[in-house]
Amino acid sequence: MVIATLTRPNRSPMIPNTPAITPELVAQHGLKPDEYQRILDLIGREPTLTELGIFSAMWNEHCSYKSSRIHLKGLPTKAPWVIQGPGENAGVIDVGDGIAVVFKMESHNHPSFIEPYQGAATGVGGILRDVFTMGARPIATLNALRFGDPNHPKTRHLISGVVSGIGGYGNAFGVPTVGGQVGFHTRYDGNILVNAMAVGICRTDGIFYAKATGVGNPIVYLGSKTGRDGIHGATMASAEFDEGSDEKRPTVQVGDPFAEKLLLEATLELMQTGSVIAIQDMGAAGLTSSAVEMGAKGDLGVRLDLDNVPTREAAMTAYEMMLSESQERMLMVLDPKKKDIAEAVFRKWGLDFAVVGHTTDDLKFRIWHQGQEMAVLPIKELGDQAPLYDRPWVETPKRAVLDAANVPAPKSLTDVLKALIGSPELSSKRWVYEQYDHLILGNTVQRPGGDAAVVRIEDGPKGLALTCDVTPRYCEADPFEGGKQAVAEAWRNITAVGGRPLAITDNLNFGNPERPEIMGQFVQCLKGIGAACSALDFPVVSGNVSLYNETQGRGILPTPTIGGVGVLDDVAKSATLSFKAEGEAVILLGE
Amino acid sequence: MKARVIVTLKTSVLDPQGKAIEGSLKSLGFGGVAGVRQGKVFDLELEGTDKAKAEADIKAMCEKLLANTVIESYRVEIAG
Amino acid sequence: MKARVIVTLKTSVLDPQGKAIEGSLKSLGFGGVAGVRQGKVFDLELEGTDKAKAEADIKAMCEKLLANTVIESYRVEIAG
Amino acid sequence: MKSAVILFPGSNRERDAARALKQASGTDAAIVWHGETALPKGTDIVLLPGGFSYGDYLRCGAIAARSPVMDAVRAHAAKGGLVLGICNGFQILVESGLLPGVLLRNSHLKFVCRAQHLRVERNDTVFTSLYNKGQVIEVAVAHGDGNYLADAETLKRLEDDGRVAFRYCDASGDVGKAGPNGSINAIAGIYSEKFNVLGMMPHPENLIDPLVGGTDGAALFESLARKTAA
Ligand SMILES: Nc1ncnc2c1ncn2[C@@H]1O[C@H](COP(=O)(O)OP(=O)(O)O)[C@@H](O)[C@H]1O
Repeated sequence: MVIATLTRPNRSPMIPNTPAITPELVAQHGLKPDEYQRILDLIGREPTLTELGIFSAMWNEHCSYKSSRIHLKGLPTKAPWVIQGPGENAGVIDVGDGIAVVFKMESHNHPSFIEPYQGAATGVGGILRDVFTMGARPIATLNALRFGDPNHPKTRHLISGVVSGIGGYGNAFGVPTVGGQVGFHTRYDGNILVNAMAVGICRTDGIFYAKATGVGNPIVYLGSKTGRDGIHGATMASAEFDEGSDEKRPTVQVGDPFAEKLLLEATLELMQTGSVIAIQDMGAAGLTSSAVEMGAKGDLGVRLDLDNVPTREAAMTAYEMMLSESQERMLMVLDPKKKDIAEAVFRKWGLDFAVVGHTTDDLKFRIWHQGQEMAVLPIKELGDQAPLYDRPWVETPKRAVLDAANVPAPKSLTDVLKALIGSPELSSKRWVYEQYDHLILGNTVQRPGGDAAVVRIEDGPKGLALTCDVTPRYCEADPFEGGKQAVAEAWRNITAVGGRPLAITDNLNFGNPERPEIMGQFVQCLKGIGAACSALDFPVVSGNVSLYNETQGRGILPTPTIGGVGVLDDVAKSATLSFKAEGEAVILLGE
Repeated sequence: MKARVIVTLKTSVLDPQGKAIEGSLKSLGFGGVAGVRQGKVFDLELEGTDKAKAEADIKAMCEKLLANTVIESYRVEIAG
Repeated sequence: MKARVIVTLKTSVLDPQGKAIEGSLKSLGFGGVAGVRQGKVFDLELEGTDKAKAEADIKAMCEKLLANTVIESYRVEIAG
Repeated sequence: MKSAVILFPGSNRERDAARALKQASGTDAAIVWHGETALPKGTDIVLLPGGFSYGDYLRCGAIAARSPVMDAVRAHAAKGGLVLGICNGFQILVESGLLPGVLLRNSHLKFVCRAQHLRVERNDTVFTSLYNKGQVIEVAVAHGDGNYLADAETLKRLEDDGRVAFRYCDASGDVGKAGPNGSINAIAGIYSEKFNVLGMMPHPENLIDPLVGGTDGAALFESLARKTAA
């Protein structure tokens, strides 16, 4: 029997930091030969193992958006009410009266397929952190889920694990899960989609950003300890599954909503003390991307001393610490004069607090461990010089328009109706949303089951209308029109409850971008989304891209999930979909 | 036949429950506790008397349902 | 010192989780399962080497926290 | 009315509870940290809020029940002080021995959040004086472990002494139908022997506002406010 020893010195055996960097090692890090050449050109020497790990984390699809970046640039992201567009932990809009709404959607597709409960749970945890790192208290979450054929042997297990994982995390954290989508199609048999969206509110003058300022300021680690969780998880999320992946499954993280709830309260309390200069959530590629981002955004260097990183396991190497994806952690740059106040807040909440480095003026990312410099890299280039691909793409061939005359009329309309309302796609989703606490915080004006959820802001009268939409089969048939339609549906769902649509977040789930047909779907969907957003003055303020959702060469249906946010000036005036009385007129609007 | 399956989290996996219990034991005055990990136990009642078959069956049950081997390990004990 | 505590529901208490697992095992084709009961296991790491003291301590931990003796029984195993 | 809402690490309906108390009484509840050893002077009512104290790890409410502040809560209850435990608060009350029985995992094994009817079993207590006896109210449930169970003897005592506060029922007050969690005798809440401690799984604090689902929960807090008005 093996039992973990929990108190142990953090001394690592010196695993060599400078092994020969073989092509195999490069490939294992998900880097292509030309990408490795780029590294050599950039630093003018062979990287150390830790450095190779850092590059693999920063330059994978997940972090660098290397296949999608140039296309994302085409999206409209501005409007007078947009405070922060894409590029921060989450997008921010102004809804008046000094109130800002912070929101984002993110996928946790691959981990949820491997370990549905924990994969989905940590997905919710990650997106909540994105929102409260910006200073906002989360007031609602939504989720868009896609599963395979209901009769596929794995589907039942996956849906039950994912739904209880989402509930398990959100319910314990204490945020209402007010809406979402559940869909089924055989093309998701081997690649389910778990997209989670979180929405928070704060004062417009109380928003926190990732940009570090000031030289010599302490960099502080907060939250749970670092373990060997998901080392290379970020790389995994960008690698297509193959048949053997059931066997060589990497570790997934276990979520701790309890720790996250403490982290929320401690972080918001800390922000009140005026000691936070910059803050960044440690998501995928944890310590690496959070530290690099804070430094690069502020035109500063960063030095980390890994001996001070709180660890859960013995003998963790620099490489492992830099790549760990342990959950419920954050990195902050603090005002040195207020460090003690900050530390007291964290101790009160029983969380780890450690100064793990400081900002410098040399624009280098330096990693020290046990008296050795394990990595020294140019900090801005780590992000700016990431590979950027304009991948070849082909347009999805237009399908012939079906002639209604050639479609046989159904014998019984009643049977058609029954088949429709009985289909998994359209049937009631009560089984799902009853497992989510959608009433906590006492502001849920419209519960799940309607067009969009309506959540009151504090004591009102203002409220938010929230929805998640996309119809993947439209996107498959005509990516441009499908992308447009998803945005339009979100818009309609918000207006249907009486909301004024303001902005969206998106979660673009596609197959392997190295295949021109898939890249074509991506490009065209994005154009459709952009066209609809421009036409409706409904900008994109945050989002996430999940590519390589493909098993054995078969991709998912193109699924650009749209999360829409609108405002209601008076929630008492929101409209619901039920008929209110007998004898009322029914009016059909539109064509 | 009776059998017991013990499923525990792999050592490298975070065990939030164990951590919370450890903290609580300490604050209840049990100072000498250096670590707690929580796991699950399944007590199975099986038909038949073929021990070897039972063992193979239980292993299959663990792989398919009782444990998620991504994060958990399991051990099977068959009674007498 | 290492110790293991096994907490199980008293036989008189219904165990819906065990029942659900039994059902799933059956639907996975494991026909010979006549019953499943689920319990918890705690693996403790203790300072010190006095086995008798450890045993007494762990008993106290069970009574005070680890088991709810209204519905659960516990068993302590000390390694080595 | 002086009320204290206890904040355990992992509590998450403390704001909802404080809002309901404030709406009913006009005064702000004191938020009391779990590490405190005394309640604010003159506390009339202690409220243990819903949530997942300590992550609900081990057993729901088990770790919170053993935190320092609970000794003060026990002393308060022993002197006849009022204690209301909602959801996780109810679980903490049974784990701390202030109420009998246990709350097991819901019989269908899933967390359940929905609107739920309750029958108010009696209206001669401080908690329910503004309801009618037998009144059917609609509140919310949101829990994974609300399946109340007690041994036969305890159960008989609870029933004989009229200590069942609320039962799950349908809109017509019929308790025959299965409740949301498999509780024995459809029990949704129980009183202590002296009727000064009430534990309940449903959330009256989330139903105090016509805009957010209804106001059937408000009378509970108003009953308390009326009784403890200075
Ligand atoms: N995963 C989910 N989580 C929470 N609520 C959901 C989820 N899936 C569906 N719902 C809710 O169920 C209702 C019906 O969903 P859906 O069939 O997608 O509606 P529509 O097509 O009208 O958007 C909506 O109110 C939606 O928010």
